[in-house]
Amino acid sequence: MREFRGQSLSWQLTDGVCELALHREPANEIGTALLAELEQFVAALDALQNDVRAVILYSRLRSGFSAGADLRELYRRMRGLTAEQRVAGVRQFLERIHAVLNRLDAAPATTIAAVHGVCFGGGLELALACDVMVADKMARFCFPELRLGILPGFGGIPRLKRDVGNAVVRDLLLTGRSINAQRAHAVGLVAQLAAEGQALAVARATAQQAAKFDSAARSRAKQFSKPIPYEELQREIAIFCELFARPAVEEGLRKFVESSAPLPYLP
Amino acid sequence: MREFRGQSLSWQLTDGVCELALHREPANEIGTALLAELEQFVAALDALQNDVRAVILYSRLRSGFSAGADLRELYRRMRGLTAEQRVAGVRQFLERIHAVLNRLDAAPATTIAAVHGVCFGGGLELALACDVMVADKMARFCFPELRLGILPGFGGIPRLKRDVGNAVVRDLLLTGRSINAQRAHAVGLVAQLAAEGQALAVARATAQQAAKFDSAARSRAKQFSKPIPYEELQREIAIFCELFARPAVEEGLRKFVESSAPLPYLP
Amino acid sequence: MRTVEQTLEEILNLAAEHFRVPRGQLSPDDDFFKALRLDSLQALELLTRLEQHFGVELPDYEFQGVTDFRTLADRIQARL
Amino acid sequence: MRTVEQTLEEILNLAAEHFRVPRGQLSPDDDFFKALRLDSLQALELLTRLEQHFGVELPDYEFQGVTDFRTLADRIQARL
Repeated sequence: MREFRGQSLSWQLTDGVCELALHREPANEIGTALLAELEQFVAALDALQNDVRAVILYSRLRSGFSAGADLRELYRRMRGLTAEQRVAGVRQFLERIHAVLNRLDAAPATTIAAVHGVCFGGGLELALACDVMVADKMARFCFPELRLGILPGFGGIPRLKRDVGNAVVRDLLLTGRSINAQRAHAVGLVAQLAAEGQALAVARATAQQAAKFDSAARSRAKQFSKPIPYEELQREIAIFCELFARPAVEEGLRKFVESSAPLPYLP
Repeated sequence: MREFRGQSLSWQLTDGVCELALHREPANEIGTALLAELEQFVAALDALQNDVRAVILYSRLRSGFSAGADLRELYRRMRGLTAEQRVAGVRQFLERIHAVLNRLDAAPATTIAAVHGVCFGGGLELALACDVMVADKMARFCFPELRLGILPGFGGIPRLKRDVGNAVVRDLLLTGRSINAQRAHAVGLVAQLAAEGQALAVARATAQQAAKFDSAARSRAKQFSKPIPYEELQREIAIFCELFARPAVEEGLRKFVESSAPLPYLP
Repeated sequence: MRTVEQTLEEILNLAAEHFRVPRGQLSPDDDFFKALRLDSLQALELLTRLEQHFGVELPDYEFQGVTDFRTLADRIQARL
Repeated sequence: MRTVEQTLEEILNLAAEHFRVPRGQLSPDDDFFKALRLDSLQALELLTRLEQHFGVELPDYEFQGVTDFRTLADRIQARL
C-alpha cells in the first residue's frame, strides 16, 4: 500500500518520501481512533521499509500539530469504572501508543516532524519520537500534564531528556508553561525554524536531502547515534498508572473537560 | 623539545601554553602526513606534561580549521586494493587517529580549539576532542559523511553526544547540513564567539586564564567532569569499517574527488 | 529601555493590528480576552506575538493571571 | 516583515558589497555562483553572511539547490 486515507490521518509515499497528515478535528487529539490509524501506519512503514527513505509528520488543521491525548474521550471512558478497571484501560492504551512511538523512533528512515500551532502533551511526545523537528515560528510546546495530577505518559520525559539538558526538562515539566518555537530552537529541541505557514515546505526540502543518502549509512548512523530509552519508557508507564489511580485525576479531568476558559489546558 | 616545525603542523611551548598551528594546504585535510605529526605531538605532550598547562589548536590557513579527512589520499590509496585490504587499511588509520584523539581528550592540560572557516568532518572531530571551542563568527561546522555512504569515523558521534543534546546530533548527522558559529554557540558546542579573525586572540586569553590554575586541581577536575566514551568509540570504528566495505563508498569518493562543484562536499 | 507606558502602547497597537480591532476601541483597562474576542488558540497567538515583539518569554500562568492590558504591560515590563 | 522584493534587494546589496561587484552588474535572475565568481569557500561565506544578515538558518542543500538570486530570496523568505 502506497497511500492511506483515514478518518484521523492520511499518508502517501512518493519518491521515497512518506508524508503523513494528521487531520482529526479539532486539534489532532490522540485517542483510540487516531491511535488505531497510527498503528496501521507503523505497520505499513515496516512493510515498506525498503522504499521509505524519509517521513514527514504534519497537521492539516489550523489549530496546530496536536493538542495531545484525547482527554474528553479518556474522561468519558473512565466514568463508571472502578479504579482498577480505569488503570487497566489506561495501561493498555499506553502500551499501544508506546509500541507505536518506539517503532517510529527506531524506523530506519529519517523522520521529520513539521510542527505549527499547538504541540502539547501527547503531541509533543509524538514529535519527540521523530529525528528532526522543523517548527513554524508561531508553534508552542508544552507538557501540561502536572496540571491534571499526572505526568506525560507517551514517553515524553525519557525522550525530552535525550534531546535537551535536564534544566529544560524540569522547566517544562514542573511549571507546565508553554515555550515558543524560538526558545525550543535555542535549546536544541527544534532543528530548523520556518516562517509562518512554511514548516511543511522546509520539512520537504530536508526530507529530499535525507532521502538522497545511502540507506545503509543512514539507518546505521541513526541507530548508532539515537539511543532509545526503553527501560525508562517502561518505568514511565508504571508511574503514570500509579498517579492515574487517584481520585484527584478524575476531578482534574472533569474540570478540564467542562472548562470554557480561553486557555482550557490551564486549570 | 619545546618546539616543532613540521610539514603539516608546528607547535611551540611558551610559559605553560602550547600553541599548535595546522598548516597543511589546502585545508588541513587529515591524511597520513598530518596524522604522523599529530602522533609526534601527543607523544611530546605526554613527555612535557608537567610543563604544559594549556594547549591551543588553530589553523594558519585562510580556508579554516580543517576540512576533515584527506579523501583524495584515501581514494588514491584504496584503488586497486581488494575490499579486505581496503578495510584493513582504513581500520589501521582509524585506530591510529583514535589513539591520538583519545590522548588529546585525556590530556591533563586544558585544550582549546580556536576555530575559523571550515570545521568539517574529521576537523570537527579533532575540535571535539578539545575541552573548549572558541569560534570565529564566520566558522561553519558539519558532518558531511552520510553523503559519502559512511559515518564520522574519528570519534565524531560519541563526542558530539557528550557535548550537545541528541536532537542536535541527529540534525547534523542525518541532514549533513553545516551550521554557523552562532548556532554552534547557541546549542553549547562552542564556548565563546570571536569577531572575524579574532578566534586565536580569544583562545590565547582563555589559555592564559586556564594556565593560572593549580595543575592538580585542573587535571583532576577535567578527569572527573569529562567522560571519554571509549566503548562507543570502538563501536564507531566497527560500524565505519562495515559501511566502508561497500562498493557504493568508492563510487561516492570518486564523485567527490572528481567534482568541481562550488560546494564539492555536497553530492 | 521602554517605560511601562510605552510598553502598554505597543501592546495595544500590536493587539489592534493582529486581531483587526480599531485601535481606538481598545483601552488600557479592557479585559483583553473579551475586547479581542480571543479563543484559546488566539490567546496563545497573542502570547507568542508579544514574546516575539518584546523579545521576552512570558509563562502562560502569568499571562493567564491577568485580563486587562495595563497589568499585562506590567508583567512584560518585569521581563524587559 | 520584509516583502520578498525587499529580501531580494538586500541579498543583491549584500552580495555586491561583500564580493566587490558593482551592484548594477547584478540582476535577480543571475546565476550567483557565476556572477560573483564564487569558489566553494566563498559560497560558504555568502551563506554565512546571508544567515547573519537575515537572522535565519539556511541549510546547504537548499542553498546549493538554487543558483539565481530570485529563488534564493524565496528560500530565505520561507524562514523569515
